[in-house]
This record gives sequence, C-alpha cells and structure tokens, in this order.
Amino acid sequence: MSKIKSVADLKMRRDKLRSASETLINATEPDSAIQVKVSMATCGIASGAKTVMEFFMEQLDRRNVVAVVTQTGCMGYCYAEPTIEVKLPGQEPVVFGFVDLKRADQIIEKYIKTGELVDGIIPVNYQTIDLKE
Amino acid sequence: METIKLTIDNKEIDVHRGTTIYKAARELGIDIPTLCYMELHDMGIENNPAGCRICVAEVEGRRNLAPTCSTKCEPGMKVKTHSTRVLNARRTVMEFILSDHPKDCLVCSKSGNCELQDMSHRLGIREIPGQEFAATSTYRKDTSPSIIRDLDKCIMCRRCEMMCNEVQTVGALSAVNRGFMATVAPAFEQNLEYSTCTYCGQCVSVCPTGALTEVNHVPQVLRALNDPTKTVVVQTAPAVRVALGEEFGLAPGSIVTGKMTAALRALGFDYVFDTDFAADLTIMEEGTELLDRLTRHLKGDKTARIPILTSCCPGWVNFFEHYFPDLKDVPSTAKSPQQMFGAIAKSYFADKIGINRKDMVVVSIMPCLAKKYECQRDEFSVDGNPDVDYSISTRELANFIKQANIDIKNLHDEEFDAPLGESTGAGVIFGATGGVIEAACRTAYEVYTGKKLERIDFTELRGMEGVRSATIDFNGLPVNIGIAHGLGNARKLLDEVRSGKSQFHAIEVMACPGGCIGGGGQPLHHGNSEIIKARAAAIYAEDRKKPLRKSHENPFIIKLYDEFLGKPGSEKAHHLLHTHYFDKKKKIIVKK
Amino acid sequence: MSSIKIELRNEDVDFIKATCSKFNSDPQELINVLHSCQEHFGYLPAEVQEVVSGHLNVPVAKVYGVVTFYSFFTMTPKGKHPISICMGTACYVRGAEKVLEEFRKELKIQVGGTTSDNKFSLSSLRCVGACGLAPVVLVGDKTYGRVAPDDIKGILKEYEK
Amino acid sequence: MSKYSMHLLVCGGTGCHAAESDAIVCNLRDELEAKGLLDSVQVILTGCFGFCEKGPIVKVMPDNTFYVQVKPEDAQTIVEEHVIKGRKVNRLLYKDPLTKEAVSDSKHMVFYKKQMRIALRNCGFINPENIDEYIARDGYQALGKVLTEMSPEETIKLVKDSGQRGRGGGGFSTGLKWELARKNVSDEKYVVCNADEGDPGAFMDRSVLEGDPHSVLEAMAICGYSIGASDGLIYIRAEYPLAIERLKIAIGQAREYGLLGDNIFGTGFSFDITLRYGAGAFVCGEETALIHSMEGLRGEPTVKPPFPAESGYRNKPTNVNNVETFASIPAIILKGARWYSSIGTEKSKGTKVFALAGKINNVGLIEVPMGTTLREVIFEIGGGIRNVKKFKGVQTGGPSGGCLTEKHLDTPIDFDNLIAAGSMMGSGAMIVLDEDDCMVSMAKFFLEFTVEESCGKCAPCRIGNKRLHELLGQICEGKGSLADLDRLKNMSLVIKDTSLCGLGQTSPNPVLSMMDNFREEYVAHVTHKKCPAGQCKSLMEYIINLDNCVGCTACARVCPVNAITGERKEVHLINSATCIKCGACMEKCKFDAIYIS
Repeated sequence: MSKIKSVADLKMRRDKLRSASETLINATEPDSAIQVKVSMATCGIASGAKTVMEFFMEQLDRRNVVAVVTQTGCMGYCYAEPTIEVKLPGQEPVVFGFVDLKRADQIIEKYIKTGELVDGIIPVNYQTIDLKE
Repeated sequence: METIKLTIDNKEIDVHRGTTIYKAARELGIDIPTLCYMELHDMGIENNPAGCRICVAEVEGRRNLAPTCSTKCEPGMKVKTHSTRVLNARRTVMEFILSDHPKDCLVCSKSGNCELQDMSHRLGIREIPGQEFAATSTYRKDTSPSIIRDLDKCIMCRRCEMMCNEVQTVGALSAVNRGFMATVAPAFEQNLEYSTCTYCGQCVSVCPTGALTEVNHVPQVLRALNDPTKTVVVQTAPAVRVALGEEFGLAPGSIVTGKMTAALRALGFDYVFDTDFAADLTIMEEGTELLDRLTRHLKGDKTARIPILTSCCPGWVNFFEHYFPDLKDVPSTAKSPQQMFGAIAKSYFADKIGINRKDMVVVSIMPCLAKKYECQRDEFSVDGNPDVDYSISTRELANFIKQANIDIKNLHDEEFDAPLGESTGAGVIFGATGGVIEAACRTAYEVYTGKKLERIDFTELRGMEGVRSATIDFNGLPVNIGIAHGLGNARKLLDEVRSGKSQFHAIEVMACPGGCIGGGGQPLHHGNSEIIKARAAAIYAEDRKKPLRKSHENPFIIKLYDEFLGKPGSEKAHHLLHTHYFDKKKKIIVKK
Repeated sequence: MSSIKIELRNEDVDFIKATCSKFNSDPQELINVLHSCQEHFGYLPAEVQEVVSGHLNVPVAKVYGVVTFYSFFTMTPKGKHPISICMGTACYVRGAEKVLEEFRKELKIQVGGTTSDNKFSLSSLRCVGACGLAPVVLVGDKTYGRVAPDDIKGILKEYEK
Repeated sequence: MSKYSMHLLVCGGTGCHAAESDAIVCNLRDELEAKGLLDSVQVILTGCFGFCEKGPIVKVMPDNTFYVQVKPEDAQTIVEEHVIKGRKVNRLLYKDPLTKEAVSDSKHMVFYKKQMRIALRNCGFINPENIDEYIARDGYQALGKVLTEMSPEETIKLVKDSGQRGRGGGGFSTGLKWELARKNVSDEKYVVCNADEGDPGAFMDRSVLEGDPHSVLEAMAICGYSIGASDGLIYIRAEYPLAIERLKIAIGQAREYGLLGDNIFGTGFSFDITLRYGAGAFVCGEETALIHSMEGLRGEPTVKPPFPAESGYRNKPTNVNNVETFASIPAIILKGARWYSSIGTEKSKGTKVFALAGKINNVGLIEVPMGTTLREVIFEIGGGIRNVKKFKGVQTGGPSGGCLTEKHLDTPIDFDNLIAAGSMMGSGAMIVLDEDDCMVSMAKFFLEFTVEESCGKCAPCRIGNKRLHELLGQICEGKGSLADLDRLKNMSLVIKDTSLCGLGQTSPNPVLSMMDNFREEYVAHVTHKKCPAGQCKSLMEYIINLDNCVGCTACARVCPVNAITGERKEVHLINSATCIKCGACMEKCKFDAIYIS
C-alpha cells in the first residue's frame, strides 16, 4: 500500500474501502457475502477461538460456502467465550456464544446454510457509536 | 529571586520560591523531625526520598499530609507541623518503623548515637502495638574488613545508597527487593567484599541506625595492650585531633591534640606517635616522584606519565583499582602515611628499641574505615605480620577512652613521643581536601627551584568545592594542580585522564567529601556540614601554629634518611615505602 | 576481592553483547535488555546480570535492584512447563486458592518451587486479564480457563510423556 | 433458505427469572406442536438480553417484536395471536416509561441497551490486524481533522470542553493535563500511554489494545500534536503478549501508511511510537513510577510536584494517559465536545468501561454512560448473581477501591459518587461478591496484594500494610478483639494520610469500606469468633451429628491428624483442638453425619 499523503487521500481511501464490496472486509458490512467474525482476544483464544476460527475457514471452504472469516477483538461476552458473530446477507448480525466445534458445525449446517437459529445466541445489548458526522 | 509569604504554625514567614516547608520551618526555629532527609549544605549533597514520612505536616486545603522535606512552599500556604492529626500520624508511622526494627539497643554499636532511638524517645514511644505477631524483615548479616552490614536495622532512608551512587559513584549499593523485604544491599545481596565497595565508609557516616557500622577493633587493641610481651605503638592521623573532641561534648573544630596524646598514654600505649610524621615522609617520597616524573616529562620522556595522582587515600586506591585499572601506573607508588608509618615502625624503630617486629603491635587511629582494609592487604605484611596491626576509627577511640573512664576534657596536654611523633604543618594539613597537594607543593617548590618559599599558604588550593584547580608558579614553570574530593568528583578527573584530555600535572584525590576530616570513621555529623567546615578550619589553625611547616624541614625526617633510608626514592625507600596496584575489575571467565 | 566467578559460554556472552547493542547500550533500556535475556536464558542468573551491567554501564547492584523489583524477572530457572495460577480477584473469588492448593499437593512443591525432575515449576501471578474464564491457569503459553481442582490431574497428564 | 419462517427467542440468561425461561420454552413448543407449527417456527433459548428488570423476555424474529415480563402461561397467547394471526400482543409489549406507549420494534428500543460503546466502538467489530478496517470506520479522520483544521490550542480546548476525565483512576481532566504539558516549554516532550493495567480483575485496556489498537495510536498522535511532542511511548505489561503483538502490527501498518512517522498528511507534523515493557509491578501504574520504569530503573514513585507535565520522562514534559482515555479521544474530536459532554453526569462525562467479574452471571466487558446505577450494571447487564446466591457487595476500583453494598445499588456511578461512597472508580474493575464471601477475608486478600506490590520506598506503605494484613489475619483466626478494630481503623487512616503515592494512599480503602459497610461481620469475628460467611477456616468447627453417625470409622481413618476418635459401630467424636479443618472427614462420610458449625 502506498502512503497516505493528505487528509483528502485518507477520505478517498476510506470511501473506496466502504464501497468496495469486493474487498470483503468486515468493517464495511457488505450485503453480498456471509461474514463470520471470531472474537480473538486473550479470553477467546484461551477458550479455543483459534481452533474455531480454523474450523470455519476450513469447513466453509470444504462445504462450498462462500464466506469471509475474520478475526476481531473482544465483544465483551467473556462469560460465553468463544464467541462469534455471523452476518447473513440482508440480515442483522447474530452473536453465538460458547462455540465449540460441535456448535460451529451446527452454525454452518443450520444457520449459515438454512437460516435456522441454533442455541447459544447472545442478544447484542449495546449500541455502538458511529463516528460519521 | 521571588519571595513568597506563608504561615507555619501561625507564624508568618517570607521565603524564596522553591524553599521546602521543612527549611522554611527551620528558619522559624521549628524543628520538624525526620529520619531520612539529610543535607550537607554547601557540599551539594542532599538525600530526599521522602520515604520515612515522619516529617509530614498538615497543609490547609490538601487532602493528605505533606512530606515537608520535599513539599515546596506556596504563597499563602497554611501549615501545621504539630497538630494532633500530625502527631497521631507521626506516632503511628514511627510505631510501624519500630515494629520492623530489632530491639537490641543494649548491644547495638549505635546506641546513644542513633537517630532512630532518639526519634523514638522524642516521640515518646513506649510500646509497639501488635509486636507479638509482627513479622520482621531479616537478612543475612555481613562482615567485611571494614564495614558491618546488619540490614535488620535498615529503615530504608536510602542515605547510604545516595552516598554510594550519587556522591561516590561507586555503585556498590542499591535498593533491592520490593515491599516489606526492600532494603539496600550490594549485588545479589552478597558480602561487600565481593562488590566494588571502596570502604570509604560514607555509607556508615550517614546511616541513622545501626544498620551500617564499622568493624570494631577495640577488643583486639585492648588485648594487645593487656599483653605484657607486646610493645604497642600508636599513630594518630591528622583529622582525628580536630574531631575527637566532638565525642566529648566539645565544640566542632576544637583541637585536642595534646589531650588525645595524654589519653592514649593513659590507655597504656607504649609509644604515642603521629601519623603526621609519616605524612611528612610521604611528601618526601611522593614529592620526589612528582618532580622526577615532571622533569622527565618536560624533557620529552614518553614513559613518564603525567599527571601524577596522590595515593595516600586507601578508599581512592580501591576505587581506581576497581574502575580504572588501566590507569594503575598513573598514581604515585608511595604508600599511604599509615602504611609508611607501619613499615618504618616495624623496621627502623623496632631495631632502634631492639625488639622483633613480631613483638610490636602497631595501632592506628584513623578518621577512616578504608584504613582497616588497607592494613589488612597482603602486600603490607612481612611473613604474615602486618605493618599495621589494627586500625581503629575516631569513633572507636572515643568509645575506648570512655570505657577507660578517662576524663579527656580535664587532661593536661602532652607531647608525642620521639622520634616518630615529630611533624610539620605540612603533615597536619593532610587531613583536609587539598592538603596533601599543598604540602607537596611546599616541598617540591623548594627542592625544584632551590629557593625559599615566600608564601607558605597556598590558599588557592583550599576550599570545599568538589573539583578545584590552580596553577602554581614554580619559578617560571607553571604547574597545573587538580583537586577532587568525593569519588564522584575524582571520577570526572579520571575520565579526563583516561581520554587524554587532562591538563593537570598533579592531582590530589580524597575519597571522602571534605577530605579525611569528613571520613567514614569520624564522629557522625548527622547532616550538619558546619561541623566539617569547622574541622577544616581547625586543621589549618593547627598548621599555622607549627614552627615547622614544610616536610623536608622535619629534623626527624632528615635524620631518618641519614641514618636509615639514604635519600628519597632510594632502593631501601622503595622497598619500604612504595607499593604497586592491582586490577580488581571483574573478569568474565568464558567456559569452553 | 571480586570473587564471583563469572562463567558463561562464549556464545552466551555474545548474545548478551548483541542484545545490548540492539538497544544502543542505553542504560535506560535495561528492562528491555533483561526481558530479552530472560526470554533467551529462561532466567537471569548473576552471571548474566554481571555481563549486562558491563555492557550497559550500569552498576551490577542496580541491575540486581531492578531484577528483584519486578516480579516478572526471576533468578531461578523455571521448570520445563512453568505453571502459573492467576490469583487476581476474579479468580480468587472463584476458587483459585483451591486450585493452587491442588497443584501444590499434586506436584509436592511450594509456590516458587520446581519439581526435582525440572519438569514443572509453580508460581502465582496477578490477573492475566482473562477474568471471564476464572479461575485461570497458565501452563507455559497455554491458558486453561474455568479450572476446577478436579481438572488438575488431567492438565498435568497432558505434559507427561 | 431456512425452513423456519419465524424464530421465538427466549431469554435464557441464568440471571433474573431464569427459572421461568425453561417453562416458557416448553409451553411455546407445546403450543406450536399442538398447532402443527413446529416445522416452521423455531424456539430458541438465548443468552441474557441485559434487561433482566423486565425479564423474562421473548423476542420474535424477523419482526423484532420484544415481549417483556413474559409468563409461561403467555405462551398460548403469543402463539395464537402473534404467530398465527400476526397480531402483536399489546399487553406484553414494553411500555415507554415516558410516553407510556407500547414499543413493538426492538430496533426503536435502543434505550434498553444500557451500554454505549465509545472507547470500545471498534472492539469486536473490526479486525485489529487490518488498518483498512479501522480506516473504513473513520479511523485517523480525527487526526486528519486536528492536523489540518485545528490549532493545538483548539484541540486542547475541545478535549477540555468535552469534560473527559482520565480513566486510569485519578479522574483528572484530560484536557487540563494536556494544557499543562503544552505550557511547559521544552525542546523535547513525550506522550506516554499507560497500558500497565495491573489492577486484578481489570482487563479493559487489554481488550482495547487487542481489539482496536489504532484508536490508541491515533489519539497519541493527536495528543502529541496538542502538547508539542513528536515521541510517543506505550508502557505495556509484558504479561499481555497478544496486545503487544497487535500493537506492533498496528504501529507497523500505520508507519507504512505514513500515519505515523515524518510529515504526517504532509502537514509537517511528525510523530512516532515505541513500546516499553513493564515487568510485573503494580506500582508502575502510578505515573512517576511508570516513568522511572521506562528509564530502566526500579519503579519507585517520587513526590509530586514536579508533575510529569513539568518533568517526566528523561526529565522532559510528559503527558501520561491510560489506554481507555486515549481510545475515546478520536470519537470526541470527530463528534465534538458537546456530544461527549451530553453523555454522563454533571461532573463525569462520557462513558466508562467496566470489567465485570466475580460472582456474576455475565462476566464481561461493558461500557455504560456515567451515571448508570450499580443495579443496572449488575442486575441488568451483568445478569445478576451466579447460582441464585444473594448479592453481598461489589468491589470497585480494585485493591484501591472500596466495597459497595445493597444500599449503594441505586447510586449513579461516577467519579465523585464513588468517592463519596468510600470507594473509587479506579480503572473500572467490578468484582461482585455474594453471601459466601467473607468481608474480613476479602480485605485480607486485597491487603495481601498491596503488601506484595508495595514498592517499599515509604514506611507506612511498606510496613503499615503488612501490619494491616497481619491484623486481619489474626481476626480471621479468631484472635482479634474489639480494640483491634479501632487499631485497624487508625492504621488505615494513617497509611492513607501519609503514604507517598497513590498505592499506599488507597490501599486501606477495602478495609475501611468493608469495616464500615459490614461492621457486624467484623464484630462477629472478634467477639463471637464466628465467620458468618463460613470462609474462615479457623472459625469453623467440624461436628459429628450423633444421630447420623453409624460408627463406620471411615472418617477416623481419613483424618490426617487423628483428631477423630470412636470405637467401631459407635458414635465418633472430633477433637476440635487437634482438627485442622481440612474437610477430609466430611467428604468421606457417606451418612451426612459431619457438618460445619
């Protein structure tokens, strides 16, 4: 990546990132793809988030599901680690807690493939501020 | 400078901005107690960790109590230094400190001269609540040739650490561990012997408790005196006579030479001699060496190293052996006066009175703790018999005199014995910073120029500044003199020598601030630098009183060379009066 | 007389030297240098501190003062699998003490000790910030969460071979 | 896609009314089965909604209908009305307390979401190892704004006007601190981020650094511009390897993009950041100790003044803020001082991150506006007390704070209220205690921490805390007296009054507040030699119930100190003088014959 030389440059970069759905980065929430975010902070990793993330990357690919799997920081639900967030196109993101490999499998098979909810949903109980003026 | 007005204990005072409450209170005559704070005014030495929390006071509008030693005055401040809140806090903190302090005052060498004991008494502490189940921080006791460390008694005032690191730059001591077990110790809490300690004793001289004390050699001296088969010879260093009186309630700066001589005789020493005699002898040897090196140097002899450094201070010798071993050919090879005295006493004098050196015990009274170590050095003994058997400090002598119930104040002045008791004013001034080099100049000038010195007092070499320099005109030859006291100042000059930037021809170094008068074996100054200044003044007064003030005019010195040594720098003189130095830098042994 | 025998292998001395150089031999970098050395040697023996002292031009007493101040630094070698039990408040109220007790019993060592076969060493530490998993146990780099005294045998078993 | 056209989400949080949730699920399923809808409508038990006050909650998806205080018998209505007829059940809808109107769509119910994420805005949202995601979320826009549109003075004024107070514990105004550092003229100045989060139970800084490192880097650069510094240092615990790793990546990426380094955005402003590692010393959270530690020294604090703003790192003016403080700065810059100061209470603005831990259901990281009550935090967001135990207290501010009780539950949390209640904000750890926790043991636990973490420099902290700890130990062992409680108090007050730094000045807070709030428990220990919580081993007595004992001798055989005597088939006795209270006998007894008194 080249250097950002000015504030205008930064704004351009931001707008491009937001619009470029093909870059498929989770911050932009593209509506065209399935997104899986794995909470990979210390608590999460200690409870097995890494294995879960690897499982998703490998299995989604193997099961021919086109999805973006990325890591993210702490979602705040330490009691329910590992936690992941799944966003299906056009739908609100859903957070699942206590995700072991068995539940990960269910999430792929049921929620991702058919939209059927599985146990362990954690209702999002906070609002996040948006910096956009 | 801006002055500000504030109120302390309902008294108004104007002080310079930047003044601490502690000092402002002192100006008002309010004595705020403290255990860790210490300042040697004019010498740039201040210990201010704000750790003991005894000096706290109430400042109006402030949430908690303020440590007055490190809280600066602000305009309009209202301070209460002895309110009930302060008194209760002070007492409680004192109880804390005492709860972690041994209660063996009966046998503690600091008893009666202990700042902690005094404070406990002052604050009226009569019991320590909860003592029965209070854990105490205890450590291994460490005895070295000069210094005893009994850290159970350490109160973490950090004065020793400050002296060792900031003033002396020796770095043998550091705060170690954390919390309740925090204390001040050498690396790995090993014995001082294994550290870079120079035994300058400055840590001992500032320790408020019995945590750091000298090794007490009085019992050994007593045993020697009590042994009829031994001839016991004593020598007293110049700085002792201007400080000993303090231990007996005399004003700082009182000169007690004659009374001290009388007391030593009363204690039973067979011969009471003077280290000043050996100081004169040192000038003969060191002065000769200086002139020799200087003239060779001026003639372009590259092997003649300039500057020459004095070598009479054993703390200083230890210092360069540890830190500047690469420069160990720079200092004069002349032994210190203490060791010259021992060497002459156990050869020349022993022969004279017809006894074997093994039946002679040489005791030195020194303002110094490094002297204890120095006299134990292997190279200063003959077949295992040391030239100087025991070195005791001014403090130990005072205690010994008290033990013997000698009323020193009312003794009549007595003279030193001959022949090793005769000295000149040049020998006396060895006791103050700048004195050795001044004494050397008095002799070297006359020897070099062949002219009589018009002005004996080289006042330009005197003073209390840490590093001083002067150029002395040797009849057209400008000789550049450098003086440092305190090892931190010495390090600055040494660094210049090492890097080849030094402009000096001769440098005098004394390990202790102020020179020997501020030595680690002297009566405790408890942070009062006026005491050290008074001792310096007394040294120069004693010099002025002397009929002879140049070492080479000492008739007994002349006689010693005539009868025994030949001339300064002779082979015999070299054998008895000169030494060599060692590389004490730690070596890293690489395992194969 | 300096009687500490400093015995180190040549490559160890070289490592320390290189580490100090990496930090420009700046005395202010002492803690970073010590971190690197402890990572390399596993602990900070007196010999290492002596060499660091020489290269950073900090008195060895001061180096030792720093080493003994920070609980992260140790002068005793740890076991092959160092076990740390979090004793932060969250872990404490959820029974970390009992977990620690169980490790003591199983390994027959005290906190700060190392088993005779150098396999395990036991220490307690303050809050690793994984309070959601309290009580937490660290074995080497691996974190175990929600540990119950009954789990200890199983955890130790993982490291036996 | 899904075979289900509708989902019924039932709050299954273990808190509040959890007991009823299962019944609701059961009834819903029964109803659906009866109507033959089980194949198209799915009932799911979820985690806590953080709205336990109105629980149990049933949320209907996809239309986001939010039913509150649902009873098992409401299942039939929900299925018949909502599921089959598509009509919302009005009486179960949440009523807006102001307008009294029913709110049907939870999307319009943000107010039930008591949490508001400012410092944590990107945590759990972006990939912390990808700077693009930060930029896409308006990252570095605040830096761009101050560098091109604002003067340093204007920036400082904005931060000052926002009313933000330092999140590290002291609560000093951030803007004022910056202003002081700006005023001191020097060729070099430093910006330091205090990431030495050592407070046990606090993990907000770790989470921010692991989840959103760029927000801290950006804020440090903004601070650098404001005070006139071009060097930033992050002092971070070596125990946080992941945070260190992510910071390193973030710094690398920011440098690559030219967002750190020389001539940022072509404005001529240069700023770069390096890392310094802590080595396990809690006292290094104190800023002067932290600075000494960064200088390679023992982390001992020194007397203030001089403040770091005058003479800090390398004796140069230095501004120290903690991670959370910095993390909020870009938001404050972009959204403005007025926006930020509209959140919170009169003297404590904005939001505060808390780490909820201890005997609480939803252990986790939360961020709430200042002024939220403890009750909301513990019983709503936190989902209440674990294992249906009784709430006893909550320790805020870690070992420097105090323990608040039932009577403080409705106190709005802010800096000043917490201090008034005998505690403090601290870094934001909240450890919830239940009826099983002994308040003497807890105080002892915190003191043990302080004793271990005291640097040893000043006498009251070094020795005084040790004595406090010892005395608490005596009380736990039943060796205390009423007079000891007075001594405890006097020692505590003097330690607070005379200690050199914040550690000692606050270390007695747990004792003082616990003695204050749980006086009767302390008295029980010293006068009746009883531990009401049953935690203090020495005060327990193992007793054999004569009716249940069959004389099997199992207990006597297992006792390690032979404190149990009795013939076979005869009732056994425990000699309480020899008993070491190990509990082995009780574990062994198959007849429930041994109990603790």
